[in-house]
Amino acid sequence: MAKCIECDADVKLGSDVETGEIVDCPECGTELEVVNSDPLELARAPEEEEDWGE
Amino acid sequence: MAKCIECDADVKLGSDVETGEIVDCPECGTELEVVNSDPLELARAPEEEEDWGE
Amino acid sequence: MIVIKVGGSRGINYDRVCADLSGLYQRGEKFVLVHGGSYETNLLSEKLGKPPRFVTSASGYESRFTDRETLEIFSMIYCGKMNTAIVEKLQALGVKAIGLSGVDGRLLEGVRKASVKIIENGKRRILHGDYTGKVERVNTELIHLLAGAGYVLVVSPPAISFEGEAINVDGDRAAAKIAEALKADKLIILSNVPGLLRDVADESSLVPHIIPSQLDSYMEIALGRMKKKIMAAGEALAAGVGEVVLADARIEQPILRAVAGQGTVIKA
Amino acid sequence: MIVIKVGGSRGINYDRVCADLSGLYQRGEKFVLVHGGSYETNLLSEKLGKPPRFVTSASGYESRFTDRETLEIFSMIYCGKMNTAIVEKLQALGVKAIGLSGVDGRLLEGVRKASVKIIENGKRRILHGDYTGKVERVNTELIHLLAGAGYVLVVSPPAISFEGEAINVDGDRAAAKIAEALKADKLIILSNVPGLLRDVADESSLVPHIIPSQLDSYMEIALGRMKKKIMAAGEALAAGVGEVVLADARIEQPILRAVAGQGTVIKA
Repeated sequence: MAKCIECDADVKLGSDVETGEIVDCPECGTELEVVNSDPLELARAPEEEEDWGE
Repeated sequence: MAKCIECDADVKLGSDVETGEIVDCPECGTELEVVNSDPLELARAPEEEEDWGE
Repeated sequence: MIVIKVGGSRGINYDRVCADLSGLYQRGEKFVLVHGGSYETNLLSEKLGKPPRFVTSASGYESRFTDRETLEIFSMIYCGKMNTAIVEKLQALGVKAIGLSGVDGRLLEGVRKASVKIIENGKRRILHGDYTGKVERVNTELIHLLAGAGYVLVVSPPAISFEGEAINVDGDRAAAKIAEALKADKLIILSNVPGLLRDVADESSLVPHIIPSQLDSYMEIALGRMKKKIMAAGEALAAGVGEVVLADARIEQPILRAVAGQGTVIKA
Repeated sequence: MIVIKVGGSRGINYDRVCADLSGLYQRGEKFVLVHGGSYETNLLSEKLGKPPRFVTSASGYESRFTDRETLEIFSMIYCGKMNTAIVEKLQALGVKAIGLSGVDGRLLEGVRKASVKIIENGKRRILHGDYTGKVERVNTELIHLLAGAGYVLVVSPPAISFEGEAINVDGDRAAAKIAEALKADKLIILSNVPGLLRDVADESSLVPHIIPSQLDSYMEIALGRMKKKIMAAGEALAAGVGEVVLADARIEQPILRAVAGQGTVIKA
């Protein structure tokens, strides 16, 4: 079980969670990035402007 | 046996002669290029300035 | 002034493209060429044991994940093989061509987006270490300096970030930015399709003419890379470029025909 | 004006080279950089299953046999990977760098020698389809146009033949031609050796100073690529360049030290 960065709510994650995955906080809906899967570490996912690159 | 382009002398070539090889005419010393080894064909070898390229 | 973007996908004949460009040049027409190289980049990536990784963003936008090693392979093809060969062909046809990437003299400068949100195997993920971005500034002084001295510019990605890192950018949208910066009369985007097709499988279902105000409504029928071309066209028109033509690079005299309006013409 | 040639052999640290160049730039020193790429070209050739073929001419002169496919691999490294990376590094250090090959705007133009006479397995042979040549004309107008606008030129082979074909040329001698055309005060040639060594195995056997009139006598102790550097130095000095320094690119502050005379200084 991990804590949301924004509202501290519990964030349930599947056992198959991978580093780099994005999950939404069930309480406040903030987009969270799984910065580390073992030990579990969450961070706010970077803002996303529309897309670029070739 | 092949003929020299310049002086028509006979030019003896080994059986292992390859296309692209250079031979000198035994009579007039002209540098000859084996343009084709089968059938045997000779041509004057291009002039050679000093060297270039990396 | 015409900005001409020719793609790098399979089947595009650069001998024909360069023959047409030489025709424009002899007629005194001013133009800038922007070229691609994606197909050959994929081939080289495979050969070097680092197959290309294409990722799709949440909004369905496909792009090449460009880490540092990919960026080097990208430059080897775009700046090395393609740019040099195109300039060589044009020079042999008497055109005073000069090849530049967006890194040279900060010709194409923009913002790097170091991480990208993608959907992969149904999971939303973030990839870091991505050297991609968007062109925001074009060095028009450099273009006018060289064009003023009679040179024809042959431009290729990558661009450069404000911090000075090479970044992979979309060639169509970079061409739109150049057209905008030069207040070009026309932006021509040539690729391996006749233009915008109603039915991708039917090359005769070409949409011949679109009025800029209706452009967005055509976004639905545009698939894959064509989406980006429509996006690029919209940006160019909004910034004052007179006309955008989406045309076929594979046919005879591809550029002369596109300049004459053969393809999808987007114009008021 | 200084012309600086940095080789492309193994062990040369371009971060240090670019740091020094940025120092010269901040001090307002005018210079042109010419760079190599032979080591990486060999690596890529091997990876692509077309190992490099070095041939030795009758007079013992070694060069890379450059057919069309080799020329493409050569451009991918010199113009693609190396040139773009050096310009990127300099831009990140605040230097207004712009990368050009000799093909661009016919910066380096010369004669192609389509066939080369070699000695291989004891046999004299002629190889056709060789894209190598010698620089005979430098587009100084283009250099002054860009330098005048504050740009620093980062130049790489290939050059272009008068007929408009890309040709592999010796970087040291191309640098000498540029130095001659620009009437440079100094030509600095950096490579992976301290300079001309009396004994190649002993890095302390450096020849510190040579008077131009004695240069030919030093040809005997010069081996392999050093022969070409001595040849390039002679050509530059004969054409009015004030000083040539052969120095080590691997050390700390390689360029600042070479400019200060650390290496083999060839000067009256």
